[in-house]
Amino acid sequence: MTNHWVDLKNSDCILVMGSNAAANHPISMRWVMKAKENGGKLVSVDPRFTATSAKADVYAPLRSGTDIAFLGGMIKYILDNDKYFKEYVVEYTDAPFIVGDKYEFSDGLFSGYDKEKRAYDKAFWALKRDDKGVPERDPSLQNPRCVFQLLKKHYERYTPEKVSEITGTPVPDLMKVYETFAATGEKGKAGTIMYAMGWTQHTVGVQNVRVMSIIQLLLGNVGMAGGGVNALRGESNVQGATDAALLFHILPGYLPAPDVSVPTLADYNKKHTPKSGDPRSANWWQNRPKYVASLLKAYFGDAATPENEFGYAWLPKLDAGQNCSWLNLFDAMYNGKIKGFFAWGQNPACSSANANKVRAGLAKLDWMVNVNLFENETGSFWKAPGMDPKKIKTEVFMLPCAASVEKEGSITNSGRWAQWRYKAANAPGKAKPDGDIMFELMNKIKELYKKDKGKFPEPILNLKWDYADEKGHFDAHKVAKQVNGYFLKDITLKDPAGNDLNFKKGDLVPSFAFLQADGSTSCGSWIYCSSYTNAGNMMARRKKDDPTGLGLYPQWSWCWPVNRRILYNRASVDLNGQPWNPQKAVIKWAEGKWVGDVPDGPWPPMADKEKGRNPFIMKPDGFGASFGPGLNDGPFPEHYEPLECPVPKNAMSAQLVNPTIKIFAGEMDKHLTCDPRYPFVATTYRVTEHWQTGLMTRWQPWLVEAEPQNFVELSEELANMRGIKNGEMVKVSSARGEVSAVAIVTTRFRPFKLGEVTVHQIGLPWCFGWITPKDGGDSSNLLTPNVGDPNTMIPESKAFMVNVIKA
Amino acid sequence: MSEGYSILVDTSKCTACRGCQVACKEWNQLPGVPTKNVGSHENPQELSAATWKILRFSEGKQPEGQAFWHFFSEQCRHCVSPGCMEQSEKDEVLQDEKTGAVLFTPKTKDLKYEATRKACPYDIPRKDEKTGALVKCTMCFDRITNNMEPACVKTCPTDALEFGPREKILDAAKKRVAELKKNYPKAAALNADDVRVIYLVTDDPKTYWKFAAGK
Amino acid sequence: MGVTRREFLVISGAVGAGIGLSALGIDMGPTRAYADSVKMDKLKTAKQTTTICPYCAVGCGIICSSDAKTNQIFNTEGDPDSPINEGALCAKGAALYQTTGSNPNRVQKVLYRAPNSDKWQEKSWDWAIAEIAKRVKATRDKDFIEKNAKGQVVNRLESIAHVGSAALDNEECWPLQAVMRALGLVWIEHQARI
Amino acid sequence: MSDPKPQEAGASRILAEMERIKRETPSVTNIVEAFEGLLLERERIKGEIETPEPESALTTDPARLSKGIPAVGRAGFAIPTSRLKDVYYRLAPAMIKGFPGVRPKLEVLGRAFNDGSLDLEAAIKHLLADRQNQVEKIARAARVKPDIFSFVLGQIVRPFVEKEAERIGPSLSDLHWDKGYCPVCGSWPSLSLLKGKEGRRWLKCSFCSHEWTHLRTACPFCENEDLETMEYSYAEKREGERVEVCHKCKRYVLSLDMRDRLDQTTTAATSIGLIHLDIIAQDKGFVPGAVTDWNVLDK
Repeated sequence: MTNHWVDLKNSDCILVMGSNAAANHPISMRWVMKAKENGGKLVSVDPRFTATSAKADVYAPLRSGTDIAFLGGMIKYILDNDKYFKEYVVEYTDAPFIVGDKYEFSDGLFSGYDKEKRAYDKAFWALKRDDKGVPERDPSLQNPRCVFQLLKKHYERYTPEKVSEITGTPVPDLMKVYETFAATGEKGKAGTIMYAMGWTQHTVGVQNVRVMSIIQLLLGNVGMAGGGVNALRGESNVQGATDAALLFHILPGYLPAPDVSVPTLADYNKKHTPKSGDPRSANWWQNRPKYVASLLKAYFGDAATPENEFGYAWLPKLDAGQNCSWLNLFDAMYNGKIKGFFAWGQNPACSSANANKVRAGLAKLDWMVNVNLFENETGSFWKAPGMDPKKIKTEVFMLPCAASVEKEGSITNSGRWAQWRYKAANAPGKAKPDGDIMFELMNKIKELYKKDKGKFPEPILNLKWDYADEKGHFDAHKVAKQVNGYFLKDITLKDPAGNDLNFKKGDLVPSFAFLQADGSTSCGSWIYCSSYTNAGNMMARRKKDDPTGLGLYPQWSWCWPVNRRILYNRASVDLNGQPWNPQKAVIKWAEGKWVGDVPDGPWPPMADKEKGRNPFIMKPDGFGASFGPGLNDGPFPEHYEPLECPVPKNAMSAQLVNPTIKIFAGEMDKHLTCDPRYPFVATTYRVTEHWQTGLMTRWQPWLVEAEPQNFVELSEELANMRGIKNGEMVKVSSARGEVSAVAIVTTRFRPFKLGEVTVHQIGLPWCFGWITPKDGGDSSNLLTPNVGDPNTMIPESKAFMVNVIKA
Repeated sequence: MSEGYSILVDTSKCTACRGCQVACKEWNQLPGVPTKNVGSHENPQELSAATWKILRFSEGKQPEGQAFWHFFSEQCRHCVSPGCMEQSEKDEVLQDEKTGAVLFTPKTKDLKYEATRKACPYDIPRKDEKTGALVKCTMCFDRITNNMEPACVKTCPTDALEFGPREKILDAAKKRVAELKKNYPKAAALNADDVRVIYLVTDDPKTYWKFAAGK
Repeated sequence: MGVTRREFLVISGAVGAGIGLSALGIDMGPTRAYADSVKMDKLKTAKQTTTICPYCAVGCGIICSSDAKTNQIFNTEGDPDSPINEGALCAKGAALYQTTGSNPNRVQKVLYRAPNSDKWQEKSWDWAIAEIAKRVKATRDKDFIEKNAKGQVVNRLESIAHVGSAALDNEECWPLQAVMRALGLVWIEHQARI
Repeated sequence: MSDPKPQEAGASRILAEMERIKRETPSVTNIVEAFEGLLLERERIKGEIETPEPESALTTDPARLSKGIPAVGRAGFAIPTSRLKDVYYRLAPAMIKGFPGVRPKLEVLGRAFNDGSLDLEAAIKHLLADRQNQVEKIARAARVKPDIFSFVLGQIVRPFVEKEAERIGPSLSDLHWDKGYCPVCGSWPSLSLLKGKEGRRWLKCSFCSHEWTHLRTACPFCENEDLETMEYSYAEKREGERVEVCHKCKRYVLSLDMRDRLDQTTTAATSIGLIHLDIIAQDKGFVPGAVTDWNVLDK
């Protein structure tokens, strides 16, 4: 989230699309309802009429996988009707930038496409720059090659009629949504978006988010209270686990994972440190070398020296273009390339798309370590229905861990607030906190490598591993301090005003502005620097003052980066630093300084020609980007059909599906489009009573009583067609698998009219699994396809094709 | 007789989280029963000795074609003149003077089950097969006589349930109906003069639950 | 200028030092007797701790009460001071205590499933940690890739994979990724990817 | 029978609370009865005080408040001197009836007020300004023990102070205050109340009875937030009545969970029903954060 939960109350219009907040983030509705009480509008766009829709002022249905068409139509509406916030668009976004001559778009393809590689050469999309490297601009927005005009041209085709033919949304419903949301383009108004996996789990997942980001930039909603682009993250600490880089492609703090193209730290810094020729661009990532050196010092401590490039050589290097993400991981496992496996607090046998392939893969392992609170379908895969334990060699270590209230530490919510939690009780029986488990395991591994030399022992032996308290137990405070970072020697630095600041060896670093590239500071994750300082544990703060009245609560817990509660807040003020909306001022330039939220950098407003900085400080040029030349599938979002879709032709172009997706081709990687055997669109979702795969909630009797069994929701029309009565058992099948479910025949799903064609859609939850409850059914992820977004490789679990028949 | 208490159920604020249904079981120590999904999120489907409160889900199309999904947290209405009580000859069914709660005593095993159930305009009474007695919501009699709110009211996260002296609740109902009428002309407080559990609806009561406004 | 805490330390509620109930002529016998009886066998002492809900990422505050003697949680309730949820909780959050030791289904012992076996065996932590460490080392030493096909130095391990965990604390996620990277793993993924 | 007078409505609420306390905690019956007449009369007097015109209502300075400075402070309370004697004579019979231990001294005081040998106005000024030795000097001159004298003065000013706090309180409700002492007068709280559906904690001022919100999990007296060094105790089956202790500053506050008490409309006598918890805490060596009229126990 660029903003945060409480801030929803400040919104004039909340669009809930690609999420179902009332069911899955119930307490967020507290703030949504407050916005409504204050006169704000709630708009729900969803294939199914949900509990959120039931509370909305405006509801519009759309077929799964057609969000770009829907929102592309909104861009056209905004531009055609002059609903955009002109001053903001001209001054703060890339709309005036001139795009290079090689950029073209034709019939669904951007220029630079290589059919063999299924990839683009992004050099074709470069901006025109002057000799200093500063983008050329036309503030009048008239140049036909400026981003604004190209955007207009790109979405010219997205007429309401065309959009309706793709999405199945009746034109009047489309217009109602467009009018309601576009009204926030007025100066002083703010609209926001609440999205979740309904947008990301698509082969156009990133572009779904981008198309909305473009709308938010056009309407001047980014940086504003009650605005922003807000992902509702689904797990209590999925934000923190991402920040900590439990992902193949990054190191903590969103530093790119090293690959063979950067064998040395010098190479790494050269490649990954962006440059800007514009003195008015803050270009924050120019600080990257400081963050990397400090991270390496946190990893390897004293063993990291300038001479050995702080141990950079000890980090694993990916091959060029090697993608080790989820779907590839389980493909490798299925193909027998993975021998050992840690499933640490996760249940991929139910949560992964094409779960049958995952389950088959688990049987090919030599050993698995499963750390969890409850028995689950992953750790016990060998006794699942259809498995013959005698034929499965995989050894499984099931390690019982402590629950959230049985240990101490912080978690980071969707709004980036890192909140500390305390230990309330001991874990039952022999269960242990995860921290202790990993601490003991690594100690043992270090011991083995010390004793019998093994392969490349340096990173193991040199890993700084002093996170125990005096009793030998894992100590969360020690790690929290390491993540924040230390000064490693006495040092004198300057504050922004130029005054000397003296720091002692062992002091905690008060802000990432003080991190160094020479090894004199350590920091486990630069974005968490200032979370735990000499003044104490900022994440444990519980002070309730709210000076802006906007619900920022600056002294409640701590928020990354540097306790900034609303990102890009420099865009919430005009060139003179005065808020676009004085009633809801996030920051304000007054008497030579900023008041309000922590501003995006210390510089004065942009009107100061010398010291002012462009507002989007994380972008090399400093502007909000409608034109995204960095993504794999194009600089503008374009509608493509899901890999499995109900139509033989994309109504927009000759490209049926995203031309850059990776398609697996093994015997368990089937996918079928327009196949008469699988005629219906399907999507998956969650229910209030169960959480994710249900691993925790399926063991709780009252929650199971309320949602006891897998179900499929389908329209009355489809039920009639298939002779299915409400409450009957049905079989839902896809090219990959089959599940049994109870039919819920509902008016909340309606057939979609795509021009002359009628398309039916169904939906199922993915919270069940064979282990419990009895007769609960199995995971709907047995149906979903293992194809991912070309940028993130997040699987397309939200749009695929199935059949439904009476069981 | 004192004015007693009332519960206001504002369906316009309910998001169907089912906290009330779970809280009722928790406080009254009613077991979770094995259920089957029979084509609805409504589970369990029937009031019973183990279930005194059910969140009813009801959906359909408005005449203009727009979908609706109504949530209705069903329970005993604690009528001012209870139909069930008319079946009572001695003191099988009691109406508490102070609170207004309508209570089934163990002696209800002597009542005719079918007739008593029929006499209830809202189809609430159920028979406990083990003891033979009739059972239903007690308005959390043990809680309210100890100065505590009913368990369902206490748990509601969106303040859709409110408990208090009847006069105050009637007043709140009136005010809320007036407010809701601005956007929902059909907004109404169902049978407010006759029941102590007053439901606020924004649509035809039949579209919430077949017995929302009585048989 | 602010007020120092010290200035307020001198202030107390009643004016003056207060007067004893006995001095007023009130018999304290019955109350003391009741206090003694409570102390004898009815006194419970509890600790309050704040936590954050482990389910979705809204980050609702919860207050846990645990008995000082048994160290068991006996009550959880929404934290009224949290600006995020102001004390409200959904059905899952309200049932938090069912994830704790009160739930009989929690796994409480280390379990091991041997190759081709159809059952779990109970094991000790020491055994499990030692055995896992051995397997990690054996697999790593056997499959470690120092150079790729092109002869470039890569120093990575592709035969062990890790998934999880968005349910851990930040202070656990960070060392977990450090361990996995130190071992040379590149298959490191978690819930954010799906 | 209905009584239109607000002071009677207030008094009957206190009476109802006292009945509840006696019912729930019979052991404190004699203490409740000892204070009954006094508390009721104080409430009646408070009800009779005329509310000043709205324009004279105090406006609070948010900047001062944000620095932790109370809106009025004890010395800032306006006490109408002309009525003090009158108030004493209204309260004296109730005290004489309830507190046999100080009966003779009350008679001595009564005479001193009457013949003008004791400057009541000055005594109260010293009292509010915390000039203990001045108060003691006046007491000794009148041949009354200082603790009795202070107790009586406290009873006299209380109706005025509470009335004043009721008037000022609403202007503070939207302003941020995270201190453990009263934002109106700066006194420590005598009671912690959990209220509303969500159970926010309200602290009740031991002097002016103003209530303000405070963190559930922090010690009001020393701002300790270390959860390991605080705990609360209660009698089994009386979970809503607690004594919350801080091991860091060794102080305690009594606490009542009002969420489970629907018809509790006053807390004037509430802490009398919790004296058993005072005893338990004081026996363990904790001291009350604020001294009240009924928490000074035998050593």
